[in-house]
Amino acid sequence: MSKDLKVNQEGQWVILKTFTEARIALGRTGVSIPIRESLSFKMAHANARDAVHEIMDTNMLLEQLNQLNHPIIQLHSKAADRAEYLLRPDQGRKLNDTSIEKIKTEIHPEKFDICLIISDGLSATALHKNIFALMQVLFPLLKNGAYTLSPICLVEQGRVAISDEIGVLCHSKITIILLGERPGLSSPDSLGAYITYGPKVGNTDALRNCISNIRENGLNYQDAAYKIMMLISEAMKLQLSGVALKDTTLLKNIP
Amino acid sequence: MSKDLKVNQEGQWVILKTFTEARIALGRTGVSIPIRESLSFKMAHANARDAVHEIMDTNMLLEQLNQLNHPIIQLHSKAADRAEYLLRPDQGRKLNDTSIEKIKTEIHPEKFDICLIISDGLSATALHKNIFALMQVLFPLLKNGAYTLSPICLVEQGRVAISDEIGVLCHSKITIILLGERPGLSSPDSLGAYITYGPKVGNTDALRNCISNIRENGLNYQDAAYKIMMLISEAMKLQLSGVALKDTTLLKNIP
Amino acid sequence: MMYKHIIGKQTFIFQDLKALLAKASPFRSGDALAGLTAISYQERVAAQMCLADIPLKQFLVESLIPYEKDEITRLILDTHDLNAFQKINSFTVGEFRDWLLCDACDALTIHELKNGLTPEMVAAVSKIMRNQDLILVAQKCEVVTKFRNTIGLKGRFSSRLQPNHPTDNLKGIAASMIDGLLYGCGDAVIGINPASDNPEAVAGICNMLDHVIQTFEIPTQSCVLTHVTTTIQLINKGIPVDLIFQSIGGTESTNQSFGVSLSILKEAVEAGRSLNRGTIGNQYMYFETGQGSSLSANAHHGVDQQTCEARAYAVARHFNPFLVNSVVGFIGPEYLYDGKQITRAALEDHFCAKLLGLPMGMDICYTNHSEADQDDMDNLLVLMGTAGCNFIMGVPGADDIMLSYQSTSYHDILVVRKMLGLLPAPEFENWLVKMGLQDNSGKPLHPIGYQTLLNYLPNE
Amino acid sequence: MMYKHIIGKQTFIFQDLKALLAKASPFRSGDALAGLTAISYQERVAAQMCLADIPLKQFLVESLIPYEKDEITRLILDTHDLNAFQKINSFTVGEFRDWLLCDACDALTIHELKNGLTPEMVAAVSKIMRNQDLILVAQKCEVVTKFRNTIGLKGRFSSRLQPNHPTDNLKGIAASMIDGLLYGCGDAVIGINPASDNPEAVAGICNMLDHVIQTFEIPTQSCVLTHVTTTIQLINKGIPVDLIFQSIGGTESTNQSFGVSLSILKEAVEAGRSLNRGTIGNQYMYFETGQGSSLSANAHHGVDQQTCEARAYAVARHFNPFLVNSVVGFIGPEYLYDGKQITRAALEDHFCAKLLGLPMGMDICYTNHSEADQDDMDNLLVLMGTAGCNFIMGVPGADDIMLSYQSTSYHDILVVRKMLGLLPAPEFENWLVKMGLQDNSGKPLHPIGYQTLLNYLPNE
Ligand code: B12
Ligand code: B12
Repeated sequence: MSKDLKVNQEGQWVILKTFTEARIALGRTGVSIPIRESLSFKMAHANARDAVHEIMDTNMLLEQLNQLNHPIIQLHSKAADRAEYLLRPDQGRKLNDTSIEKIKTEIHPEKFDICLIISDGLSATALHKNIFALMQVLFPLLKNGAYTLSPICLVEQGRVAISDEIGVLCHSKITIILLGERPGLSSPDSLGAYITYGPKVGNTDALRNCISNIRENGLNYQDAAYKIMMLISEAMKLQLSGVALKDTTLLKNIP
Repeated sequence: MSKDLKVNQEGQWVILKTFTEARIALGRTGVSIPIRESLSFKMAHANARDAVHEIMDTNMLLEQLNQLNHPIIQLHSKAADRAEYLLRPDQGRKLNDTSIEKIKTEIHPEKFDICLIISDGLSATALHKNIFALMQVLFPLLKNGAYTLSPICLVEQGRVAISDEIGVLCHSKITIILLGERPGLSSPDSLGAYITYGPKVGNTDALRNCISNIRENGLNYQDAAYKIMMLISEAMKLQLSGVALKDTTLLKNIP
Repeated sequence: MMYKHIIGKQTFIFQDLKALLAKASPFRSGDALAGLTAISYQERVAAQMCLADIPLKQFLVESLIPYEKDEITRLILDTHDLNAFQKINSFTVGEFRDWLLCDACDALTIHELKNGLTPEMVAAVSKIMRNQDLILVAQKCEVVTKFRNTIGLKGRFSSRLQPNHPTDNLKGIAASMIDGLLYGCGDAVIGINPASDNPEAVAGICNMLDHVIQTFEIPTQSCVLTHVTTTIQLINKGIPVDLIFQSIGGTESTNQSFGVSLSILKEAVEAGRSLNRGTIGNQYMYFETGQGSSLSANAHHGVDQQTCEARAYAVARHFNPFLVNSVVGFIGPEYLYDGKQITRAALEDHFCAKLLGLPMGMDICYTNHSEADQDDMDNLLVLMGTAGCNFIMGVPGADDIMLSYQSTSYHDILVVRKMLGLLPAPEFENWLVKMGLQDNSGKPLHPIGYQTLLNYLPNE
Repeated sequence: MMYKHIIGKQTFIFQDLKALLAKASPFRSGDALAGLTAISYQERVAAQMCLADIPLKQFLVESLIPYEKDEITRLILDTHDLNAFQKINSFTVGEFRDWLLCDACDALTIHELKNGLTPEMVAAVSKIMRNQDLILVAQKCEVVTKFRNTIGLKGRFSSRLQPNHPTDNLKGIAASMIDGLLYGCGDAVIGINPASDNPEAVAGICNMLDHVIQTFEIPTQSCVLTHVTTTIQLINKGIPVDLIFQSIGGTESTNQSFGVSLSILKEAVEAGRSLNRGTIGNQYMYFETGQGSSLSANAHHGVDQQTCEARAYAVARHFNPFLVNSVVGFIGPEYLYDGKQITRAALEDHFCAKLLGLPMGMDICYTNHSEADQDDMDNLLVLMGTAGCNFIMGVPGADDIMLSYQSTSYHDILVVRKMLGLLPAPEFENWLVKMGLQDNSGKPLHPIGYQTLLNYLPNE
């Protein structure tokens, strides 16, 4: 009997696991997931729930970003803390008053082609793990002379749409916000990039483009940077972003 | 069709409702309770949930009890408020320090046959609605000379077992606690009486007797008082209470 | 013995089996009240992982409550069937879970195993199982009992008719009872909680129930849920008692706080046997249980409330009961805070009891001081029906006007039967058809002959 | 129009139908975020009582969002079938609820009624119903659709195979897909959410799916859930597209925020029709919805989130979809806070969609920022199976590694089929038996011939 059990438990096609991080070839007992997998799923859940509440390590991020030798401005949304952030997305889409003041006094009256924003979003871990590596590739491309670039806006408790308000205050043509996507069970550290041509408070998501799943086991930094630059240059050319603008990076062209 | 519906909805045996307050003869639609009853159940639930959180109106109760011309002492359990009371029954079973001091200074070193306790328990409403009427009948019986009686202990946020600690501090042979039972959907105002011979911290419920459902549509005050007195006198005689002591009031003897 | 579990750089330590079981329990307010819960979700899962690796054998050598101190521990160990246990002797808790779910493990296997299982083993395995696991395995079990009818057959779903009245008024009780019968309820038992514990009043109810059952030849049994010592007294006086009721808990001192003991319960079964009122079976006892009663009585010995509950099933099992049910959300939020905790507890209780071979029903219920409502109960109703629960309660409009809590209504029973295609106990079903209260397909009718039942109202 | 309800000495006032509907909604965080909820439990029940007395007719004269301002309001009113409505013309919302539950109302009656119903009527009646009511009525409905197989038959329970990959790696997708097929999943659709919206990448996935379906002659359909404008582009380029996907919402401005409109969706259906790839049916669309999207897009016009959701079904219905599902717990706690809210919303969504005649499935799911866990999903799984849901998702180990949320696993589908005795779509069932992946009784086998499937891994 106990032998029987063993057979049932083993997935017979473990080979498939070579091709994906997905939870496949788990085996089954009756119709159920074997206990080992069932419990490790639970532990992953416990960890992912922690990731949601992880606080952005501003010092570390500043240290990393300072190496780019570009001005940085620290901002905060209207969401006071994590609890409020989670239940009040509207607050996460607006800058708090101090931040507005800060931009007005520190940046005004410049104009920029690109406004670059970085925010914790739903996963500070995503910034901690990816932002430095991504910026190493992306920043040189952004700064290659074609466009003028705002100071790096480092925003706590931000939602995607906060990029509109910041973009407007910075008088920029285009915004790009890099922020933590909601933490998954297997990927608590995924970064998303959202690009909006013509930032305007009240813009819908149909007017933005998105590059998602940027992380070590997802879209790699090179490809991500390449796609971002391609979308920016197309958006500048067509003077629009969103549904009407498709990512047409030829896959084979990705270096 | 809509005629059909009407037939289904009506309970055909509404006559039964004459005999009980229970939710009977509701009719049915298919196998389900008709909407009118379904929603009035919900409203009763909304009201009953409020009853749980109702605060004891000490002033009113004192005014009522003062009419008995007997000393009253106000006590409080260790449960600071309703929220704590609900989740920490252990705190509701103990007096707070001030209350212990109060008994020691105000009552010490007397001894009593009976220690009389009144507490909100799970329904302050039960006190508001019943205590005055019950005491009108019960108090004269308690004071008829056979027994010595402690001051009336009016306890906020008390559980049944708090009667043990109070009984010990009052050096009494027997305790009787009248307190609000948990509020029901149809009866948010039910009072319970628990009698313990030989109060001692750590007494189990097996050592107490209970008279339950004292209220207008339940056990009436006369019968309740009669049963309480009968149990007290039997307990005194047998020098015990609880499982070994049965309520043997002859039904026909109840006046 | 100390247990530990290592994940990456973190080591989790558990003082003993008792602590491990408590920390492996899904969160509930009662364990928090007792100070026994894991300090974090991580620690909870680590405890479950650690528990999954413990050999079942360990439960035979490490008692949670000392043998010397507790008659229930003694009962559990003294009646443990090593022979039956052989089949799972080599398993860890985790392997036991996987095996329970595998295709080879069916109703018969579980049935043959039951005396080899201790409550602690069963509690342990339940703690590492998801809700779906608890349902799948419970669904396999079939525990059938008999008195005047047959309860627990697959495809059947029975109900206790619970027509309580705040002053035990006989007409009031009868009115609610007739209402329930007209809705097809009452096959498991017609069971009344008396408001008073006056033996004379209790006897009056017994007589009335007996009279109704005889008059209408209802293939069911009655019960008055007074204290067992009162019932024994009544039996000795020749009052017609069908089932003998008692609330029980999982530690000797819990039962002590209820004023009972194994020897009193033994006396009760013997009293029942002396009457021998069952026509097709001789299971006399009806037990109720519920998580939290041990802690409430300060009698939990540091054991988590779900394990205490499972131990109560060892008590029940010993007396070969006709019915058992947990009154899951009955006591209040201090033990089970909200709909989620109540639901989980109900699934655990049903699973554990079934595995131990009990004819388990469930009082799907909540109080007004808990964070729960009818929607939670509706969900649980479907889950319990799917899990193969033997019976639930039928309370007029779900509102018990004496016990002050909300249970399931007569309608709810019809609803779950209809939803899942379930039928009442076979003998009772025939009676319903005969009385015109149900058609052959299980569909309730507008009773034509309801007048006969309506005419019955006892004189007080 | 202003509405009021009087109970005893208290008068409850509701500004208009919109406010009344919002206040009658069971509590959920999204309505609180929008400032629309009742201020107390009492006010909520009073609103439900008041709503129960409103004639259904009223919904035809009082629009929640003005006709002039919103193309969905126009769609709803312009396509309303007054003839079908005659049957319920005289009912109040409360009577409508009672009638839906009565024996005379069966699958056919509801089917004939569907075009007489507006989303607002259906939302209204759902708000006064308990969970058990929502299940009982949904269970009566049967909505059957066809493309290469038949989905939605009674006794059947289908699944979307969802083998997503964070970089759309074709081998990665294929590995998860094969795993799913081996567990008997994928009869509703094999549907991939592409991480990128690069048309070339999307085309690559379409081609691969088409190849697998052809190679193994699987009676199912594929879908790549990219933006509908991308799909239309691909169809025009001759890429093999089976189902055309789009997320939709219940107000014109919600859809605008999604970059779609009724006219774009019309274009999509026509593109699907031009390919005509269905073998036994011609339903081309696959829609996803979910409570909260309108508020999230600031496009709710003060209408509560459940009513907005029901309005999305009017959009879906207009395009005769093959599949629709709500992704109920997908967005997060700001709209549905915990397991209880997610469960209630899922039952509402399924009920409303079925009543409106949609082939409704459910993505039973939650995110890591919500207060929910697998136990909640297990419960909901049983409820949805009992309610007769057309299909659920099959995600490897329930963990979507690209979308970052937890849905149902391949195993969950087997579990619910076993628990409730349900089978896959008939054509797909035959295929499973042919491939040795299932026996004739619906029990999954250890596939002997799985090697053939395993050998399939596309070259990139
Ligand atoms: C909750 C409850 C219980 C819970 C108590 C646990 C808890 N933590 O609350 C449980 C399920 C364990 C229980 C058990 C029993 N109960 Co009880 N219980 C109630 C109920 C529904 C509410 C009580 C209440 O609101 N108390 C008020 C709050 C504020 O007090 P508390 O300090 O929080 O709770 C204490 C009391 O409730 C007490 N208690 C509870 N039941 C009983 C029964 C007796 C006889 C005594 C002395 C004390 C007692 O135990 C609690 C902990 O100390 C009442 C019905 C009612 N409408 O009141 C029946 C009720 C009091 N119980 C009753 C009975 C018969 C029993 C049992 C004897 C049944 C049995 N055959 O075993 C057992 C054993 C009781 C014991 N000796 O310990 C009867 C009493 C009849 C009578 N006049 O004597 C009542 C009236 C219900 C009924 N008619 O069946 N009960
Ligand atoms: C949640 C979510 C949604 C929610 C957004 C509502 C909300 N309040 O959160 C809903 C269900 C409505 C949604 C809809 C769609 N989404 Co979406 N979504 C996600 C998801 C799972 C998480 C996003 C996140 O964590 N954001 C971070 C937090 C901090 O930001 P936020 O400000 O709280 O949320 C905003 C963004 O998430 C944004 N957003 C969400 N999806 C999309 C998609 C696009 C193209 C854009 C520009 C913006 C956007 O809307 C939110 C509100 O402003 C991602 C997958 C992932 N792993 O990230 C896919 C994802 C971003 N969505 C995707 C798509 C395709 C869509 C749809 C276009 C699908 C369709 N065919 O209709 C629609 C329409 C989007 C639109 N234009 O509005 C793709 C984008 C692919 C790409 N590279 O362009 C992703 C990567 C998933 C996928 N692969 O399918 N989505």
